[in-house]
Amino acid sequence: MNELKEFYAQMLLLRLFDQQCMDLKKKDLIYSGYHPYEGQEAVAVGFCAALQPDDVLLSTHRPHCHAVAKGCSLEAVLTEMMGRRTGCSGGLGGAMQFIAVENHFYCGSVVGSNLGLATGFGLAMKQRQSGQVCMCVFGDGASNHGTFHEAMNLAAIWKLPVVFVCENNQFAEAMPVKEFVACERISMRARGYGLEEITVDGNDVEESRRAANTAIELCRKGQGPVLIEAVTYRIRGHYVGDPEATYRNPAEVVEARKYEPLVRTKKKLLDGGCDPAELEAMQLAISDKLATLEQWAIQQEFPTLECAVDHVGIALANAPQVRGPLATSI
Amino acid sequence: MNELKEFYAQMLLLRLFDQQCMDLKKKDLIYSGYHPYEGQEAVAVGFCAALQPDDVLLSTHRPHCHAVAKGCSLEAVLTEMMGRRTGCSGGLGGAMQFIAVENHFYCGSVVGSNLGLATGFGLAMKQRQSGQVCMCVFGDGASNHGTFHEAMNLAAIWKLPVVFVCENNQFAEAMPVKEFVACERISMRARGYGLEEITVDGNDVEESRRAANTAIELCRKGQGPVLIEAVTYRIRGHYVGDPEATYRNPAEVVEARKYEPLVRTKKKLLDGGCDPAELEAMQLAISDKLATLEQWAIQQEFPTLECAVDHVGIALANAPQVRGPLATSI
Amino acid sequence: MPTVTFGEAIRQAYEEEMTRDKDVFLIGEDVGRWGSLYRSSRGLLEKFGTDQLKDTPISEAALAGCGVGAAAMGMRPIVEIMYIDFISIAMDQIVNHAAKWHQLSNGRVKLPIVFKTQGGAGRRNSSQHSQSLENWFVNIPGLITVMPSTPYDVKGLLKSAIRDDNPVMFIEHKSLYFDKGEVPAEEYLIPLGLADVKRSGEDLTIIATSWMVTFALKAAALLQQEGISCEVIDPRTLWPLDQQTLITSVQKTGLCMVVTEAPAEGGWSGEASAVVHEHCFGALKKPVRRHCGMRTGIPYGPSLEFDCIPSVNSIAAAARDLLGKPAAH
Amino acid sequence: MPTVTFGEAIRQAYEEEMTRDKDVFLIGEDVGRWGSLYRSSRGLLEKFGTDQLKDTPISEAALAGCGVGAAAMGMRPIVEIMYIDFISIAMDQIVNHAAKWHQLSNGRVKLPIVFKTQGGAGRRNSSQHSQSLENWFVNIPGLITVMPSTPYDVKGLLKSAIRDDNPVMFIEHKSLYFDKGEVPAEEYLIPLGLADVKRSGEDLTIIATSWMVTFALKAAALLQQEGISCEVIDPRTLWPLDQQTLITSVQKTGLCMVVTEAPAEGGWSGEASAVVHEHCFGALKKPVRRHCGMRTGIPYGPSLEFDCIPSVNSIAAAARDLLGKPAAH
Ligand SMILES: Cc1ncc(C[n+]2csc(CCOP(=O)(O)OP(=O)(O)O)c2C)c(N)n1
Ligand SMILES: Cc1ncc(C[n+]2csc(CCOP(=O)(O)OP(=O)(O)O)c2C)c(N)n1
Ligand SMILES: [Mg+2]
Ligand SMILES: [Mg+2]
Repeated sequence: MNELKEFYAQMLLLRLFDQQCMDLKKKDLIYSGYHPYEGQEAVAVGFCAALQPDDVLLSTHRPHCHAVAKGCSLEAVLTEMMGRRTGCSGGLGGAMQFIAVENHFYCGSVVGSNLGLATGFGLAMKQRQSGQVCMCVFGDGASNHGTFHEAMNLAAIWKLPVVFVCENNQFAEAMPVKEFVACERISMRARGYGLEEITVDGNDVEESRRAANTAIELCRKGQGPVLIEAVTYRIRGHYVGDPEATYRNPAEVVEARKYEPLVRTKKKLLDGGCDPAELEAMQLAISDKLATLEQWAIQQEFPTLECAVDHVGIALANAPQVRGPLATSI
Repeated sequence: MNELKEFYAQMLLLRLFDQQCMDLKKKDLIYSGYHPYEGQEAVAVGFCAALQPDDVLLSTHRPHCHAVAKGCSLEAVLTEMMGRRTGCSGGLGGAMQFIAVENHFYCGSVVGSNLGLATGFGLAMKQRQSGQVCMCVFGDGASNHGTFHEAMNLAAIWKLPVVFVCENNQFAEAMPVKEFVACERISMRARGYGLEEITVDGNDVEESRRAANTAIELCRKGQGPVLIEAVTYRIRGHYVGDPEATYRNPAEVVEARKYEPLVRTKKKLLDGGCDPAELEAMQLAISDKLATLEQWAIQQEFPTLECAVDHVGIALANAPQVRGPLATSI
Repeated sequence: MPTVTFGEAIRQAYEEEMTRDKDVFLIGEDVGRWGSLYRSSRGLLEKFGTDQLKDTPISEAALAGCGVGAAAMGMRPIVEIMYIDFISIAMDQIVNHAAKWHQLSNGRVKLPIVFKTQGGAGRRNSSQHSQSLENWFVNIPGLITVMPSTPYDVKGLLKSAIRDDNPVMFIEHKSLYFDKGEVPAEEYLIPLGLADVKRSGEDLTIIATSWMVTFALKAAALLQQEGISCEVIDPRTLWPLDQQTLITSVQKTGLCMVVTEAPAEGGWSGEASAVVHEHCFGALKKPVRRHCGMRTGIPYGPSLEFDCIPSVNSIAAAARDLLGKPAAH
Repeated sequence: MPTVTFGEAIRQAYEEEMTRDKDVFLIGEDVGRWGSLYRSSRGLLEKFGTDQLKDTPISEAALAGCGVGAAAMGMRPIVEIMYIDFISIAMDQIVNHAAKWHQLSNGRVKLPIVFKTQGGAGRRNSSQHSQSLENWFVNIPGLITVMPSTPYDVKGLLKSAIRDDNPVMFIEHKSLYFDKGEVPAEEYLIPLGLADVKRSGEDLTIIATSWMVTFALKAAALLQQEGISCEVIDPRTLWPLDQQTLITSVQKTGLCMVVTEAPAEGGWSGEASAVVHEHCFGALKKPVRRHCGMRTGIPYGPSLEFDCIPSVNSIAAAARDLLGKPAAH
């Protein structure tokens, strides 16, 4: 019950944070594509709860909640999305691609690429017997990408400590999983790599947490990799203002809202005797914190051109510099 | 029995043709990498027997026997491998990559690419309701390539008339399938695309033929695609003179020779009462034919530089020519 | 003449060509239901159905391969890769197959396929969604590479690309889709391989590509007020390159600047510079100047990316410098 | 000094670096058991085991991605792509990830990775196995591109590439593996980014890359007999380019020819030509000449491919022409 309340608090934070970001996007303070996470919070919280701080998480173009759940500070994530120097990537990456090295968090905006990258993290961990695991989260859409297949096979033949989590939110942009993934459940692909078929209710934070735990334990024992399909639902459009009417019926979303993780967890908490006032207070506290955060964030500086050019490459010994006149044609 | 004898004759032709090619390679009359087909003849013959002339076959870097089984003339295939103008591709392609348009035969030397290409052939057939099918043959090694996954999924969601044949000859160069493919049987990957798991004995020409027939019928009825794993064994090295000792025990090859398709089919024919003399005569006739072929082939001309440059592109209207001075920096 | 956006001009080209020829089809991620990312195929699914508008899974390699296979069968696919950055996933199909099969079949297989994508910066999409990779294709025998800069050009060139029997790389710019321009109501084609003199001038030839053409034209207008007359040339097709139009211009002006968004090193600007220099050696008063994007990943943020690529002001400044005129103040 | 083949020099570089640093590993198809296609890693599996010699499935995209991930963790992978033609399958990992992560992490992630492959013609491998695609990488900020031409260079440069903290594209030539040359017994490094004057001369500067260096040197020897003195420069690193060595030479000779196996259009020859022209405008007596591969897929056959790329004779002929000397007979 205490753990569930803790999960609820984290999911609520992600929900409110996500809504704040949507709002910032509308105000044009987030600049690139922004992909809302609403409804999928149990995946981020449940799966990340099972990770140690030095485990690696590779995320996607929809990364902000994964990042926070992995332990990146709200400050660093929010200001990265707002392009400020205090962001994880110094404001050079943005809302779809950033790296928080200290938190062992990486994400990127090319769908499917992170699966291949994950095998390298896993390989290094295995070879160094570091005891770490690498978790790689990707979408239902990414599961149709060639890298999914190559990475699963590579990780499997080498028994790498990688937990592949397919966050099936039912859509890849406007493409419903039912029409674009040829098998009934994405987890059915596991057998093609000699792995077990595992599907979890990705709206159930405790089930997600348990599955993640088991998977991570297997990986730490050298019995990885593991592929888990976490079934959830993307409540918002692919991005704020996408032409939703072209691909789904609004009634579907209304229905989905009944089963989304916050609604479900709250009910469970209340049924278990939790005081509604406590949950309301929790919400207020988070809202306050986020409001303060935004005030602070808005005052942070943007990176300069020097910041960008500084890190294109590392200067070579005895050679024309990578940085400097050669780096700048203008 | 008559059919089996016919199959035997065809497989024998492929066997002797392949040996002739190996010989030509040693004589440096085949110029690029040459990949022997010995031991896999039942796949080429069994699967191609089920195709109509206007069905399309997409093959690999080990294509010469597939090509002949698909109906390309021995003359065109052999002289292509020998780089002569009478070759399928006018001698511009060579032993690993050529196109015989009239025979609806295509092959190429990039492993795995043909799976993606196959979806396009299948799409055109389906959209035009032409009743054709596209057969795509690829290796066990290719089954680890991302294009395998993407193509299978695409073909499956669109129900394309494509028969994917995985010719599992146990090795990809020096990589044994057991170590590099993470699942027990490659056909187990079918479920990941909502397809049935089908494995056939690729050394059994009749079984191969039956499986192909069923698959093609399904495709013609709009119930494709189909994935079939045909299990066989690569008796020779990946190429003539590869360092075989680094990846397999010679005893394994000795054992495999007992189950190779010619040995098996011959036994079956003899057991069925076929006259050994008839089979010997068959062999002599083929040998004669091939000897004559070689005599002829050796006299054929090589393409000129013009032939190559002529077909880099098609001239544009009202514009600098694609062919001509611009095409030739030298 | 009606005024339409760049995106609408593309839509019109699709509509006309799909009506004319049922073998023409568009295949890519969300080209149907969504009508493409920048809506350049909106409404076409309703009109042409799923045979001609094919939404695909996120499988760039397979869908490029699918296009090549269909083209070999005589269809006329337009394969859309949503961002040029992702064409990195489909290079095998384009370079090893589409570009090779005509020759490999000894001239018997035609590959009437258009690979259509969009590149460049200006929409704050960060380094994995803003690259200028066009020169990769220019170096591949068997490929034609087109980069239009106006609504008029994109329509006429796209129609020609669809009708051409060669594989064509058709590279749009994400910052151009909402630009407006005149597009005739009557049908027209623009031949591939012809450059266009976007502005005539006497003092300096500016060769610019894609979005940079619009910057160069604004810079030219600015410079005109200072008495500097620039000729702005848009090659439109990077290969085959209409060398003659470039040469004629530089022979007149004696000065040349190449403006691209891609970094100079290894980019198409080197090609253009070399061509001009090879053919106008006597006429050139100074070396050809390359004024190009910085050698950096395009950074995120509200405006930083604009500091990494040529701007109207930087083009004007470079032009003044080339002409030995004092900087404006 | 011991004389060894190009392939053996590579093997020595591997051996020394793998001994020095256990984080160095080679990953690719048949790099272990077979010791690589051209045997440049033969015998190393026995010595270093599967931790440092990793045979992989045919999954170019994943193995390039695997290298990037491992490098981000501080390992020093050498990812071998068997033929440069197949690098078309791994471009996303190289261009969108390896080249971007240092910047994307605001300088905190280092990517000490070498992508090693081989390209070019000369071994009768036909159009899907013989391409020269090096210029793709030169245009990508964040990548270093190396193309060695001698056993000495390949060893010294490969060792530097392995030790460098940037992603390095290391492109060998399939026709060089059996070339022999002197390689010191003692350890040495050659810095990345330094050109080498392979032959000094007075009349003409020839800038040649990779296999073409050996052709240019032979042509220079031939021309010497006719009283023509050529300086032959091997840039070795295409980016960052050692401009100064090129400039110094052309300022002396006043004539320059760039020889590459890749077709001219869109290739690195345009970059070299532009750089020389930009910096030696006053010194150049004639335009920089590009003498490059034909714009064609490399055809099959015993010898046809040699007609499509520069040869010793064609280089000599182009040089005579540039110098206004009569053709040899
Ligand atoms: C290789 C690639 N292709 C296409 C895109 C464009 N794109 C961005 S997000 C997206 C949908 C991804 O769907 P999914 O993997 O299910 O993740 P979700 O968005 O649902 O989280 C697409 C197609 C991309 N970023 N990368
Ligand atoms: C994309 C790609 N990677 C690597 C190679 C080199 N190569 C040629 S054949 C081969 C093995 C292919 O194995 P498999 O698919 O099982 O076919 P088989 O050779 O057994 O017929 C490899 C790795 C290639 N041609 N293409
Ligand atoms: Mg999704
Ligand atoms: Mg095999």
